[in-house]
Order: sequence, then structure tokens, then C-alpha cells
Amino acid sequence: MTAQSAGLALAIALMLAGAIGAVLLKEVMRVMIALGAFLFGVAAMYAYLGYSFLAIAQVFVYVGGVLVLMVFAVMTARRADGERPAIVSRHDVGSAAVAAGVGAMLFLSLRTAFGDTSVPVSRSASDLASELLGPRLVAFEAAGVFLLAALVAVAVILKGGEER
Amino acid sequence: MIALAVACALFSLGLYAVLSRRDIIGVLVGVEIMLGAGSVLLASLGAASGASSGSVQAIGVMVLLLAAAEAAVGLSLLLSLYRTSGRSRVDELSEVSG
Amino acid sequence: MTLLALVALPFVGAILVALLGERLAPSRFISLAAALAEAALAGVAIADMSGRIVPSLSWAPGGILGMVPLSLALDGLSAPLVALTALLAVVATLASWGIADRPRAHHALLLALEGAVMCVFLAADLVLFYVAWEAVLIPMYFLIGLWGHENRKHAATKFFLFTFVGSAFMLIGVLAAISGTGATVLSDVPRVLTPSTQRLVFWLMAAGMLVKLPAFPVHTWLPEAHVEAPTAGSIMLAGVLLKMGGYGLMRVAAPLCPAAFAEAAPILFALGAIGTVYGALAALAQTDLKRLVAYSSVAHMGFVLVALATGTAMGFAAAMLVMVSHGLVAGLAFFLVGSLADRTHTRHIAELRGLGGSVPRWSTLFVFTSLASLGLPALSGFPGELMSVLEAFKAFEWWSVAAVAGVLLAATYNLRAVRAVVYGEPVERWASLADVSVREMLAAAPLVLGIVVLGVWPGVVTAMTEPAVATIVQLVQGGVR
Amino acid sequence: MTSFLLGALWGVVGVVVIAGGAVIGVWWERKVAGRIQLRYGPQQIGPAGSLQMLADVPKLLFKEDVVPSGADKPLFKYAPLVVFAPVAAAIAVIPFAKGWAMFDTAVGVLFFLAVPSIEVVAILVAAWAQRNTYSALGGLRAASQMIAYEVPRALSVAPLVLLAGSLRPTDLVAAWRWWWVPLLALAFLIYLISSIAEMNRGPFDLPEAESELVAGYFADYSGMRWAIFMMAEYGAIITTSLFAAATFLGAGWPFDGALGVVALIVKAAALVTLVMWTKWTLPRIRQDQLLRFCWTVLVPAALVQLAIVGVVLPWL
Repeated sequence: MTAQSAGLALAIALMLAGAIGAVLLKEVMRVMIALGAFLFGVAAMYAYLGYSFLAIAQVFVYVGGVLVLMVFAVMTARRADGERPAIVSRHDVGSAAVAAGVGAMLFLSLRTAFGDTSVPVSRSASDLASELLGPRLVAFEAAGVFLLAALVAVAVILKGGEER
Repeated sequence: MIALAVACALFSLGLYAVLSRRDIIGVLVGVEIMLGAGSVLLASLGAASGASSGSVQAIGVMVLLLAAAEAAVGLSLLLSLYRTSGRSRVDELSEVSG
Repeated sequence: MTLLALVALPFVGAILVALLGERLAPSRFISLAAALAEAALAGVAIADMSGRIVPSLSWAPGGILGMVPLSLALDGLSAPLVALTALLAVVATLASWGIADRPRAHHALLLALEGAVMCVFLAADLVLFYVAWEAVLIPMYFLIGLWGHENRKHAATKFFLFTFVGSAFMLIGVLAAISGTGATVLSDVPRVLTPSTQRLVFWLMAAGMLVKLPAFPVHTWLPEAHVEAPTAGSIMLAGVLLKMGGYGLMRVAAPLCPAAFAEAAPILFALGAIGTVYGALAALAQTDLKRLVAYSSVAHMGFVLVALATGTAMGFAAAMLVMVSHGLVAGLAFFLVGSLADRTHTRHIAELRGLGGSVPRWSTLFVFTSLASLGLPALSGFPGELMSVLEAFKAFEWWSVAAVAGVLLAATYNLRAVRAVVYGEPVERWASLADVSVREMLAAAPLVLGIVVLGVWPGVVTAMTEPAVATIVQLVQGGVR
Repeated sequence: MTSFLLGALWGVVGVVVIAGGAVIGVWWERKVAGRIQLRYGPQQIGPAGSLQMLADVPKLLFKEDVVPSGADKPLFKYAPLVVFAPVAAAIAVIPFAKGWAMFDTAVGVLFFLAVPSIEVVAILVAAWAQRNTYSALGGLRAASQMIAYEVPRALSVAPLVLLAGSLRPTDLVAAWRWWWVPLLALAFLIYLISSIAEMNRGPFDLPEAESELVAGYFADYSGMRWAIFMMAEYGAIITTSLFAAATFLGAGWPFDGALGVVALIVKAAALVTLVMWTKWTLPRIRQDQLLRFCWTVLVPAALVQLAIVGVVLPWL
């Protein structure tokens, strides 16, 4: 096993284990940790594919932003009722079948589109800074400003909630 | 191909959570996984097609930021909903009143 | 360049409002100025539209994903909706004139919403389309969640969950389409999708679009979101956001997956027919005036689906007509109900009685809107619905009776609302109610005008749509690509 | 495979350096605090008490590993490790000499800035796992503070990135000129302040405010697990100071080679001392002051600095 494939295996294992945990676990904080592992695995996948900027943005925005916000929500909202918080689910065969069916369809249809390319080897990311500091910066910055505006507005909503 | 299979499996898992969870947080976790599967698909597709690394990452970051902004807004709504009503079940959202 | 300005102008306006609109007066004047300028610009852009999808602006095209997705185009399919958006944004700004709670943020978000919607209608690139589609939602959540009525958080959360799940499907659909066709630009697709991929891509995309439309089983977010949204939010939601669903089906889903679209037609027709009947029946049962209008939206958008499902040029034109008409009618209806509720502080039909005597101008407008909504000839609702029923009869024969039932039921619930609210003994309580003001008349005037023009001369839209629709219909009827 | 092994080797080295540094840091902090409070600090074991920690570490190691009965056991046990791991990882991208870092990557600066995000999650989990109101409060305070101060921290590093035209830390070192110091004085100050807030140290130590929250987010931890939190805190001081010394203060300048590394470490040690000095002389600020200071002072100031650099840039 080369270092390359070890990295890929690690990323895939993290993603799958995290997703399975996040879907099946009951205790809400463990669900959050599993989701964190999944998000981290996605970042690892990006890094493996050579998209290091995307990988770090993923950690920054998802692990540091969305996940923290979710844990926040859990901590402030759930402790009040005193019981051990659990996420309720209705495990029926139907939804599992639907989900599996959609996934299988997705795979079968995309397989042809994907062609016979195996997972590509990671490439160097040296041209990245110049590419990102180039004309694409505009679109990129716009998206960033958008996110910031959304986060500020989130604070406004939460403040409104407190006053009530 | 491995990446595609993994992305599809992740999508299924997320969809299962959306269908089976009764709690809004659980549903939201499911949607996050579905979107994550989409992003993995995007990245591996970009890598397989040999597109320039910068453009794939620019698109990826745009999708990522948008999804995150939406998730943040949704969570803040959810959080203030908790505070005002103390309820969080999806079923309670689907009641038809009036 | 005009198109880029068309997308950028509302955002610039939003930033200006956010920076300068510390007090009430400047915030609303700046936003009105921006909305008017945008409307003028939309007029200019439509006037020199070439009629074909030619991306006016694109950066460094390359292979798959090999470009930054910034290509815009205006053609007959998007022009009516662009005009509608620009018009309704002006109306929405006027409707939120009296907002005293954080006016700066409200107007800035409204303008940002307009810009994002413009971007959806002008996008000539799948990735840009997706990004804009998502971007539309964020200002909308805020408009509902911050300025809505009592149960706003509930409604906004529900709206959020439905659309967020829909968008996860959309993302995969868009990526599958890109990987299958090898292009992100909509007009120039080098490879044809295989039938199985078409089916997949179509349903993934349709999942997101049907939620937005909204089609029958996934419509439940709409009544609540409408009822809880502030007036401006309802106007934009009903008038413009719902059209994104129909537009998406016509612009993206049908041309990319014509075979799958043809195959799915009976299902779409069934969903649409159920929507028309169910929406009308639910509207009949409502006790809340705003909820009634909301369910009537479900019914009208059902007609869009019925018309689309025929897959003919006439059907597509009818769908476009119904969408534009519904945008005008629902915009006016929510505007009227909103301004009434601001005065009476109730939307309960049982309490609102005998308004004909106390607020004659409001009542006249309301009767006019209801007549337009039930499809009175010479008003905008008529041509579109007639065409869609006729086309549906050709395509689905007697099954289209369901759609006819929808038309009849529309008359019932609209007239019931008129009778309950406008006629009847005048009530003491509403005797001194203020009638529609000059500002509100000004806001309503273009909508009234539009409803009449579209009713008398539907060709103004169909002529625009026809060339753009022709190619898509050819694809769908050919069934292959 | 070799690169894989090499990465693992450097990982071990990083952890050892951070752990060793933390041990020295604790001793040094006790000496600094002692001086400021007109006392000697540790002085019994070794010259000037320098071997004090050699006595303390075994004590902590052999203490009973207490897990509160109400705690979520696995989370309680492993959260401290996840708090520590990102701190140790941050050292990987620090350019110790011209053109050399353990992990010399094109996005190293972002990596360094993103790493505390993981720590935030781990702190929240640790706080939750104890099922203790004080720790939950401390955890929430820590998270809100760390998220807020990430913004000015990232903004304060942006001028460096603009000047060097690269996100690679070794490029920053290579591009560094002496006049960056006066030009970026404001950014440097903002970086230091927001980093101190980011590591939850005084005067921003509300999350672990002893007088109100016992020990905040690690109130119920003891023995070795408590020591890991301490190691994370001191590790953060060290990596922060090393990064600042390497990028803002020109790494080994004016020396090269081995002497340069020594110069870097001396600069970093001075910064570490400055951080400690701040903690022991300034009073703790209030939560509302903390957040207002971030958004109304630090962020605008950082934007001003960014604008200044943006204006100057074309003339260089």
C-alpha cells in the first residue's frame, strides 16, 4: 500500500464511518461527533485529490462554523429538559429501501458518465495562490461576503429570539 | 470509480437520515451528508476530467459557502424556534392549522 | 453587459441601502430608486433581446468545470419572468413602505432577493443557475423569519427544511448532468445524456423544482410560509419564487432530459391535476384570507404543471402565460390582503364582513383580483388556463376533466371569498377603516394594467416565448437528443 | 511509503516539541508570575526551580483518573486528546528557517488559521461530556469567543499574504523585509491580541474564569487529562509565538542557518513572555466587552491595516 492509497483509504473510511454514525446513533452529541468525522473526511478527500484550498475551506467553514453552530444549538436547546437527549428516529424498511434505491440508481447512471477513470492521483497545488488571486477572486469574494452577511443576520435572529 | 461509489453510498445514508429522523437536527444532519456527498462528487468529477485546479476549487468553494450560509441560517431559525416553543420534532411542523 | 448590470444593480442597491439607509426615509427611497432603475434596465434589455441563448458574458471557457460559471443570457423564455420580477420588486418595495422595524435590513434583503432571482432567470450556465437558485433562499428565509407574523419561525424553518432537502437533490442532479453532457453552458451541449442518466437527472432536478413550484405532495410548506411572511415577502414568494420551479423545468430539466421529460409527462400531469383540485378544495375550506390566497397559488401552479406536461409548444406557452398571470394576480392579491390586515389586524374571513361599504376602493380591487384569479375572460387568468385545459384535453383526453374541475372550483372559492368579505351587512367595527391610499393605488396600478393587457392580448407573452420554446418542444417530442 | 513514514516521524517530533515546550512554559510562567507579584516562584528543585516540572509531571501521571459518574465516558476520556491534536498539528507549517517547514504546503497560512476550528468543537464536546453546568457555560463562552476572534486573526494575517503574494509560510519568510515591521505594526498587535483571545488566556480567560466557573470547560478534569488541557494551552502559546516570530518578525533575521533558528526561538520566547506578562498584569474583561471589542475595534482596525497595505502594494 502506498502513501497515496493509504490517504484515500483513510479519507473514505472517515467519511463512511462518520456518515453511518451520524445517521444511526441516537445520542445527539455523538451524532455531532460522527458528523464532524464525516466533514473531516470530506476535507481529507479534497486534500487527497489535490484541492488543498478546498480542504482547508471545508475545515474552516464546516467544522469551525456549521458544526460548532450545531453543537451550540444542541447544548443551549437540549439541556433544559433534563433528560438524556436522544434523536428519535423511525427506522422503517421503506425509507431504507428508498434511500438505497436512489443511491444505487445514482451509481449505475453515473458510472457510464464517469467513464473508466480510476480515482485520479493527487496533483500539485502550486499554481493555486496565483489562480485564486487572479480574476476568480471576484466571484470568490462575493461568496465570502454573502456568507459573512448571512452570519451577521444569524446573530440578529438569535438576538431577536432572546428578547422574546 | 471508488469515489463515485462512496459518494453514492453517502448520498443514500444522508437520504435515509432525512427520511427516518423525527428530529429537525437529525434531518439537518442528513441534508448535510447529502450535500457533502455532492461536493465529493464535484471534486472527484473535476479531478477526473482534468479541469484546472483553480476553477474546480472556485466552484467548490462557492457551493460550500452557499450551503454553509443556508445551514447557518436554518440552524439559527431552529435555535430560536427551540427557545420560543421548546419543540423540535418534524411531525409538529407538519400539522395543518386554520 | 446590460445583463450583468441587470444582475448587479439590485445588489449594488442593497449595499447602498445597507450603508446609507440608517433612517427610514433614505432606506426606502434608495430601494425604490434601485427597483425602478432595475425595471427600466429590464425594459431596455428585453427591447434589444436577440431571441436566442447567446451567453453575453463568459470567462475563460474550458473543459468540464473548466470555467468560472458567469455566463448570462436573455431569451423569450426568461424575458417575461425578468419583466415580472422587476415589476413585482417595485410593488414589493411600495408594499413594505410602512415597515418600521429594521427598515434598512428589510429593504436591503428585498433588493438582494431581486438580484438573486434575476440571476436565476438569466443564468446560461448550470453551475451559475444552481448557485443563484440557492442564493435566492437566504434572503427569503430572513424576510419570513424576521419580519413575519406570530408563527414566523415555525414557517421559516419548515420552508428551510423543504427547500434545503430539495437543493441537495438538485446539486447531485446538476453534477450528474454536467458529467454526462460534458458542458456546463446550457446552450451548447456536446454530448447527449443516455436514457438512464436522463431519467436520473430529470428526477433529481425535478425534486428541487417541484418543491419550489410547489407540486402536490410537497406543497405543505407554502401555505404556512405565505401566511407568516410579511406582505413584501408574500408578493415575491408567490409572484416570483414559485415561477423558478416552472422556469427550471422548462429551461433546464426538459431540454437536458427530453426523453425523460416525455416519459414523466403523465406523472407531472397527475401531480398538476391533483394540485389544481386539491388546492382549490383546500382554499374553499380556509377561514384565513391569506391562507386562502396561498392555497389558490397551489391550484394555479397546478395548471402550470398540467400545461407543461403536454410537452407541446402551445402547452409551454400556456404554462408561461399562467405563470406570468399568476405572478400578477397573486402579487396583487397578497398586496391587498396584506394592506387590509395591516389595518384590521385580522385575516379571519368570518370577522371581515361588509367591507364594500367602508373601503370601496379596496373592495373594487379585491373583486377585480378575484375575477382575474377565477379566470374571467379578458383578464389574465383566462387565456393561460383555457389554453392549458385545451392542450391537456388533446394530450390526456378525459383525464383533463380534473383540470376543468379545478377551473370550476376556482370560481367557487374566489366568489365565496368576495361574498364573505366584500358583501353583506356593513359592520360597525370597520366603518372608519382607511381605504387604499394613493401610494397603494400607484403600486397596484401596474399590476391591474398588466392583468388587463395580458387578458386582452396574451400574444405579448406568447410571441416572445414562441421561438425559445420551439427548440425545446422539438427535443421533447423527438424524445431523443 | 517513505513520505508517509516521514510525515509520521515529523508528527511525533511535533508532539514532543510541543509537550516539552509546554513543560518549560509552565515553569517559565510560574517564574514570570512570581516576579510580577514580587515573589520568587518555584525555587526548590534544580537551579531556580527549573526542575520543578520534572517533579510535577510524574505526580500528574500517577494521579487517579477520575471520571464523574454522570459523564459521557468515552467523550469525556477522548475529548482532551482532540483538543491537543490540532495544536500539535499547527507546528507543522511553521517555517523554522528559510524555505523549511515540517510540512511545507501552498496553503500553510490557511492551515494554521483553520486548525483552532477543530479545537473549538473538541472543547465544546469536552464541556458537554462532563454534564456540569459550569463546564457547559465555560464551553459555550470559549466557543463564541474563539469563533469571533478567528475573524480579526485571519484579517491580521491577510496583509502578510498580500505582501508576499502567497499562502505558503516559507514564501512569507522569503519575502520578508525589515520595513514590514513598521508597516504591519498594527496587524501584529491585532494578531497578538486576537491570538490571546483565541487561546482563552487572560485578560480574555472568561471561559475558565476560576472565580465564577471553577475552571470552566475543564472543571471536572483532573490528573493527566487535565494536564493535556494545560499542554494544549501552552502549546498554543508556543505555536502562536513561533508563527508571529517567523512571519511578522522575519524568522531568523538577521542571521542565517542554525544561528537563524536560534534567533527565531529567542524572538518567540520573548513573545511567549509578553503573552504571560499580559495575563498577570491585566484584569479580566466582561463577556459583552469582549465581543464588542472584537467587532467594533479589532475587525475595523484590521480592515484599515488591510486597506493601507492594499494602497501601498502597487508602489512596491
